[in-house]
Order: sequence, then structure tokens, then C-alpha cells
Amino acid sequence: MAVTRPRIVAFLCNWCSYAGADLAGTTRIKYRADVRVIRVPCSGRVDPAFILKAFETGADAVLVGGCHPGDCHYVRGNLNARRRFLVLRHLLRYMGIEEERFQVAWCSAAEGAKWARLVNEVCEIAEKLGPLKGFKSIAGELATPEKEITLSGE
Amino acid sequence: MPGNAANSEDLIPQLATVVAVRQETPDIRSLRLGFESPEAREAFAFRPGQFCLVSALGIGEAVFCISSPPAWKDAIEVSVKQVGKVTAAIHDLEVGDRVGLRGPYGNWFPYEAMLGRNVVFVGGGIGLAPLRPLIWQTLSERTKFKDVHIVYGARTVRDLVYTDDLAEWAKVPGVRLVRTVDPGGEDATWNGEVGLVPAVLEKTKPSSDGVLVVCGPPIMIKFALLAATRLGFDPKDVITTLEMKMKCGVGLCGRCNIGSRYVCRDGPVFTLKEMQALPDEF
Amino acid sequence: MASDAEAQLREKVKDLLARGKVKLVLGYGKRSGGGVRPLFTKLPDDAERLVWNDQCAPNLAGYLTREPCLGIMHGGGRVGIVAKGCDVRAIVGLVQEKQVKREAVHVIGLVCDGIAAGGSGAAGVPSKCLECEWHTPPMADDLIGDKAAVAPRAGDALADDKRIEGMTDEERWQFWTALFSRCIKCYACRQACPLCYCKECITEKSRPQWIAKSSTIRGNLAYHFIRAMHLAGRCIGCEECRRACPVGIPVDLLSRFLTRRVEEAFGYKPGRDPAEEPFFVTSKENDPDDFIR
Amino acid sequence: MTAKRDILRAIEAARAKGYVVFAPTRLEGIPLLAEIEEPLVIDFDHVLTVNTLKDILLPRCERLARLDVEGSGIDPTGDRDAAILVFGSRPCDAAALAILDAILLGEVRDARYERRRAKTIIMTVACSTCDDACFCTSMGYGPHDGTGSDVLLVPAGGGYSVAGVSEKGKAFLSAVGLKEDTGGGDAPPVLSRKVETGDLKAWLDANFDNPVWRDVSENCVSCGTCYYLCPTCHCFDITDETGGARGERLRIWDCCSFSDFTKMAGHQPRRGRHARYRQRVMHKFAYCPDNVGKVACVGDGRCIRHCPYGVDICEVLSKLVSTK
Repeated sequence: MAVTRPRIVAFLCNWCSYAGADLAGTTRIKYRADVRVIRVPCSGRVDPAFILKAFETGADAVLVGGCHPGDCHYVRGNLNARRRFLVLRHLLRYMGIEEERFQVAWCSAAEGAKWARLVNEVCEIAEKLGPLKGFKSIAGELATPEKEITLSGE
Repeated sequence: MPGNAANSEDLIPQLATVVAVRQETPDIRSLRLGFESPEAREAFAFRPGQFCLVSALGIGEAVFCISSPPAWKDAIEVSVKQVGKVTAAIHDLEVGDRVGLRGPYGNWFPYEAMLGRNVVFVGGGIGLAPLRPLIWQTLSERTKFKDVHIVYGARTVRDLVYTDDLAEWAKVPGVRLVRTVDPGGEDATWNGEVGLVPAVLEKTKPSSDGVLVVCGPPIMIKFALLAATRLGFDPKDVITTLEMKMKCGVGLCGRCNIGSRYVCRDGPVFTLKEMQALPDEF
Repeated sequence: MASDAEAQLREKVKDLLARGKVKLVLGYGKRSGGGVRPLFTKLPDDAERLVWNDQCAPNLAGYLTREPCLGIMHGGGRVGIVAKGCDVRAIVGLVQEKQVKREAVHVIGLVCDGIAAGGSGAAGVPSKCLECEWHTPPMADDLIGDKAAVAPRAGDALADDKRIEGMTDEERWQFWTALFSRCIKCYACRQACPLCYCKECITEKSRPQWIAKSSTIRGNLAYHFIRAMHLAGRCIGCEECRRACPVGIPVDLLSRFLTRRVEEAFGYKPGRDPAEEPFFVTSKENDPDDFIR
Repeated sequence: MTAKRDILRAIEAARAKGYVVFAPTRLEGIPLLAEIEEPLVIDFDHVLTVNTLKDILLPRCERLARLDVEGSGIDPTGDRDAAILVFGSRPCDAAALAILDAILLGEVRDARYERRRAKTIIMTVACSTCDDACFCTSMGYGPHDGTGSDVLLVPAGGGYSVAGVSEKGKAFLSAVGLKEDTGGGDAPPVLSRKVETGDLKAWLDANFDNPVWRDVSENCVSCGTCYYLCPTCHCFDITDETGGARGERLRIWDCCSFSDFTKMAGHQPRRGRHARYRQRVMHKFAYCPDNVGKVACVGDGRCIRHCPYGVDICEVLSKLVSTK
């Protein structure tokens, strides 16, 4: 069966979520393979331009993983970012992009299982919403061709 | 409207292949660019002083002087200092990669007018690149000139470019080569001068009865021109090649002007006399 | 707006310049062919050329972060500025964000009851003037005008917003792409914005190139999207961007929408108090977090 | 006199012959030159469209080539083949084309501009009104001037007088069945604005470093409005944009008022907005005369009309020449 898989981009804090994703791997927890992880030093490093670029270049959903409040390696990076992310969700909605396509989660280095669950959940959200058409429609010649992945046994 | 094909410009580069890469300094690389066919190289007829535009496809296009002499028939060379987006992408290229190439554009050094005279070449940093083809051409016909004097310097020993060429030039009879590095840029093995290029030029006291060709960073050019004036050179015998931001290379895009002269179209080679008539905006 | 306010203004500016309290006053002068334009008042006698009327739409605060004002302020001098309530909020923003020292500006606040339709290029009555809360500037060294005489304008300042909110996601996307496909990327909105003072704009950055340079819809949307984020919680709604746009795009819609959401969620309003910390450089433990997984 | 309906019929005839037609229309009240499908949407009452013929002949964004980034391919892209009819642009905009021709079709010819120019018919509708920003007469043109047009229509008692100005225009008229019919044109509108620029070139040549440049550029905030709306400004940038392995090389408008226009790595020869504003004035009134023998200004007044901060080129020029 040929299906179009969702494309998820995840920006993960080096000190927590990235290690959490690592833990999920080393403990062999299975989760969807549709996520592309980008490691960042802190969720506070995630500039709205990153999210825009991800959507612009073909992401169907974006997930940011940061430290739980109080755990930030830089004390307040995650909290300052939280304000930004709230506003960004409003902007996405106002522009006509479902805000659910942009997800933020606090996920510690110990929460490998949570990471696996998050990925699966965000994949489901993206599948439910379908491919993000807006940006593809304006990319014109530069639109990334949809890669159809043929899966067997699923 | 009938167009003169030769002068009609559609801004589309041809493809060229990187055939060799040489790391000159920590931030300068020279790329040798080969053509699709011998005919394409033949068609790319240029003279020392002219420039070309090299594209890293998908990143952008930037202007470089052609740093190899026309006599090299197989390929051309450009030397690229990593300073921005396009030059960084060009630095990432490897042998076998392809680039876009457009040119040659601009005017050239007045080689014929230099024949039979004393010649002084003054270069700073990567500013030796446009002089290099001219120096090779001059030395290949060494007997047609009187004294040949080369003053070349860089910030530090590590920043000197074309060190093999410099060694070759020094061996040519009747060539006086003075190398220098900025104060603090010397190392334990350095046997050249220490001092800024314009100062070293003045110290070496070349005969002012000749042609002086200078290229380097903008600030060095300014001081070297002052030095040349103090040494008594006639402004029409002092020649430099200027750099301004360029996009089209052919005088259409409107950004490389100094006064009403376009560096791409009326330059890049100017005499000091011509520059004295231009506003101070370069 | 009474002409005695104009007379008082001239008097005030003349006095400030004559006594050397300020080196320059940014004010409004007559524009050829009607309307007003910024007037750089340097000599006491120039004060006679100042005007104050309901055409005075331009927000002059943007000049504070440019030459010659910057040079004057860096040299320890002071710059005077004629400012309506909305304009003063921009100055407050600049003080909050440490672009301008409070003591380096002399704010001549004017009580304003709204800009006229067609005032200096604005097509209709600026929506900022409908239900304006800032007839009296929140900060001033001198205040000219009669607070009591202000008559609020009737009208729905949020009409556009309600219309957009009422659309489906699909319709909204269509709406914005149609609107921004008109953008010619002249950057008049950015240059006119008193709070777009970055020495190097993200549009000029090339490594990486966050925003496509071209004025294709791709490049335009990226530009307006990022600019809206940069102004969220900072935009004081002066509508200079809308007024400056040569192709009639209401550029302020996005940033004002976001600033209202900031107010709802955090109770923060930009430009009301120079002592307040800017919204995006701080945070609270109990900030809303119900969207976080 | 030729009736308006006959003219609209001629436009229809051109469309039937495959011409793509551009004409003034209104978008939310703003007069814009745009591609039209239907002559009835043409707006005859505006003074001047916000955009210019540049939008058609030197567009704000034009793809030069498709790039295959990974396979290193360059595939030059062409234009639509269709011939173009521009109906209803004003004499000042047509006059600007004569200037652009001199600049872009000189020693080096801009191949793309040349191709588009060759297949475009400019059918100018002369002005019946003007506004206080118009100053074409001061620049040596006029509301009924035919410079740069292929066909000139002059309002005449409710209809139009019709004149083929160029050979191309005459051929077009006979192809679409319009007869030349000159005479009986209404009197041109009288412009209120007058600018004396007698010694301007000499002043500019002698006063590059005059401090007055700082004064006249005070109000300028360095946006690109005046450039982008100017019918003769023509500077451009070349940029690559990519998405994955695909890319395109674009030619886009650029503007001397932007600080990155001349900025190189580590060197900015043109510092300050007064220097950039000076470049704009110099380019139009000194450098273009030096290079192509024409002043690059037609007095269309868009830069005055649309400047958000009231920079007025006429006042600037007067102030310059009166400054010692």
C-alpha cells in the first residue's frame, strides 16, 4: 500500500528531550519513524524563523521539546520560550495553519517513554489534519516533491 | 529590435568543473575551473585584469578576478577568500563539483603601454590575485621591460598567497621581490620585511620613472596610492583595480558605480588619474 | 484640535531651542500640496513653521534611532519630539528596550482626538483612532491640549479582525496569500516602523537566509510572518506600516492581533510604562502553559 | 474622433489575436496596471497607476534559470511567448521607456528586457487630469506627449484622437482595425508644479561633498517606495532560492536606499542614508546624463505622491541648486 507519511520536525533541547529521545532508543521503545530531530542547546534557542522554515520546506507538524519548568540549564530559557510559542500558535492559526501542527512539550532526559508517546501523538495529529498544503502551494517550482513510501506489512 | 548577439546579456552562466583546489591560506582557496570543451575555453578569451562571476548553484553568484594567466589553456583559476554566503559555499566545493561561470567581463591592465618601462607591482593579501596573471605575462616577456619590482605583503606569514609563484618570480633574473608582513604577523622563520605594504613600498624606493600597479584591500590601496604619489609617480602611470559590490557584471544592475563610472563596465582597472576625478565613495 | 494648541506648541519649541534645552525638535511642517510631513526644527525661528492639526499622522519616533538624533543623543544632547498618544507609546517602547535614554528625549505630548480620514496618505480614518485609549500620552515632559475636550470616535476598531477570525483556516490562508502577493518588498513598513530599529534586519542576513529575498508570495509571506513575530507584544498600533504601504496592505493586522493576544494572556500592553520590562525578554513561572504537552 | 467603444473593440481584437493585455484597473480603490481578461474593468478616471510599465518589462521578480542543485544543471527560462498590449498607461510612463531603452539597450543589451520590449505595444492614453505631484512639463515632457509610446490616444470631446507614433504602433493599429485619426484633441491639463533645474547638472558635478545632502535627506527613512514606484529606476539584484535539490535564479528589484545595496564583506563604500539618497539623485540627474545623455526622471511624481514622509524631489532639487 502506498501512503504519504507525515513529516515531523522536532527541535529538541540538548539537556533533556534530546537525551530523552536517546533513552527511548537505548531502551528499545518503538515509535514512529516519521520524525526528524534537530538538536538545539535549549528550547529558548528555537527562533520562530526555525518553525516557519520547517513548515516552508515541507514539515506537516513541528514539535519542540524542552526542559520542565525549573530544570532549564540556562535557568529561564524554556520559560521565556513558552511565551513566544504561545504567541506563535496564535499567529499560525491567524494565518490559516492549524495551530495543532505546532506542538510544544516538556520532556526530561528520563522520559524516554514520554518521548515515544509524543512522537506517535504528533504523527497522529498530522495524519488527522493531512498534509500541510498552504506552504506547498506557494513554494511553486521549489515545492519538495511528496515522497511516496511503499510500505509492506503495515 | 535586432540585437547584437555579442553584446546581448542574458545573465546565464555556463557550467564549469572544479578540476583542482589549493588551500592558499586558512581562509583563501584557489579553484581551478575546467571547461566543458576546449572550444568553450577558447571562447573564454580574457586578458589580465578581467573578472568573472562564479556561482555556487542554489546559493548565489559572486565576482572574482581571474587569477591565472591567459596562457594557461586548459583552465582558469580564481582565488576565493571566505567572507560570506557564496564564498563559503565555494569553499565547500571539491574536485569534480560543478559551478556556474560567467564572463570574462571588465577592462584589463594596459599591458602594451607598460612595455619598455620600469614596472612595480604592489600587492596586499588576496589583492595579489588580479596582479598574478599580469606578473606572469610580464615575466614571460621579461626582456621587454626594464626593472621589475614586486612588493607583496599580508597580515601574517600564514596569509601570504601564491607562495610557490613568489618563489618562482624571485628566481627570474632582474626581478626584485620584496615580501612583507604586518608588524606582529612574522614568525620565527620569516626572512622578509616587517611593515605595512605602503610603508615598505616607500622604503624600497623604486624609480618613479615607470608604471606602478597596485591591488589590495581598499584601505591599503588608498595608502599605497598616496605612497606612489610621494614617490613621484605620474598619476596616469599608477594603476589599480577596484572592487565594488556587483551583481550583473556588465553595467546594467546599477550598484557598482563610483560617480558615473561603473566598476564592472568602465573598470575594474583604473589609473590614479582617473580615480582622482571620481568622488570619494569606494 | 484647536489652533491654540498649535500656538502653544510653537511657543514651547521656540523656548526649548532658544534656551538650549534641546538641539533639535522633531515636529510636523506643511507638505507641498497639502497635508503635513516631518519637520526637523533646529533654530528657534523654525518653530513658526510647525503645524499641529488632524493631518499629523506620521509617527516621528522612528527618527529617534536614526541620524542626526542618534548623534545628538550619543553626544549627550537632547532631542525634542512632538508626539501624539500613540507616538509616545513608541517612545516608551524605545526607552523600555534601551534604544533611547529617557533623559535624552524631551517629549512634547499632544492631546489628540484622532487623525482625519485621508490624513497624509491614510485612506480612511485610521482604525487606531477608533476607540483610542491614548488620547492623552502616557508619558510627556510637556503636555499640550485639553484632555476634557477629547471626543472619542465611534467605530469598530476590530472590524477587520472579526472578519478574519470568522474565516475558516483555508479562507484565512487564501486571504493572507492574496493580500501579501501584492507586496513589492519595498520595506516601507519596516522602515516606517518606530520599533523596527535593528541595525541589520533578519531580511539582510544570508547565513542562513531565513527569508527569501524575492517578492514572490513565498518570500513575502516569510517576511511578514517573521516581522509579525518580532512585533508581537511590542507593536503599539501606530499604523505607520499601513500608512506607508504604497500598495495598500494593512500590514499592522498581524502584529496588532498578536499584541492583543499577548494582552489577553499576560495582561501586558506595550508602551504604557517606561519602567516596565519588555514582554519577550522575561517570563513568569505561572505564565499560561495549557498548550504544552 | 474615435469613440471609446471602438477602442475597447480594438482591445478585444488584439486579445483575439493572442495579445496579453495589461490595463489600469482598481484593486480596493488603488489604480494598478494589471493583466485584464475583459476591457470593461479598465479604469479611465485615475491620474496615474501606482505601478509602472516596469512591472511588465522589468518585473520585480523574474526567473532567469531553473537550477538543479545536486545535478548541477542550469536551465535558462524564457518568457511567455505572447505579444503584450499595454493599454492606458500615461505619457510619462511611456517616456520612461525611452530612458530605460537608452540605459538597458546601450553598449550592453539586456537580453530579456529587449525581447519583452520588442513584443510589447504601448498604447498610451494621454492625461485629461493631473494632480499636484505631477511635474512632467518641468522634465521636458507633457500630458499629451508621445515619447516612448507606440500609439497615442488623446482625449477628444468624449472620445479619443488616435495616432500611431512608432512604425510598430502604426502596424498594430491597422492589424486591430483602428484608423489613425488625429486632431480635435482636448486641451491638455495645466500642471501647477514647476521646477527649475537649469544648472542642476553643474551643481551636482561640483557638490558631491556638500553638507546640504544631509539636510535634504533628513526625512528619508531609506525605504524603497520611491525606487519601486519609479518608472525609470532599474537597479536589480540576482539571487538564488532553493528548496531541496531544486533552485531558481531570480532577478529581483533592488534599491540604492537599502544599506545592503553596496555592502560587501567588511567594506561599505556608501555610508549613511544621506549618501544613499545622494546616489539616487545623482544617478538620475548626473550619472545618467553622463552615460546615456538623458535625465532619468519623467516627472510622473510617484516618489512625491507616495513618500510616507513627504520627501519631495522638486523641493530637493530647488534646495540643492540654491545652496552654495
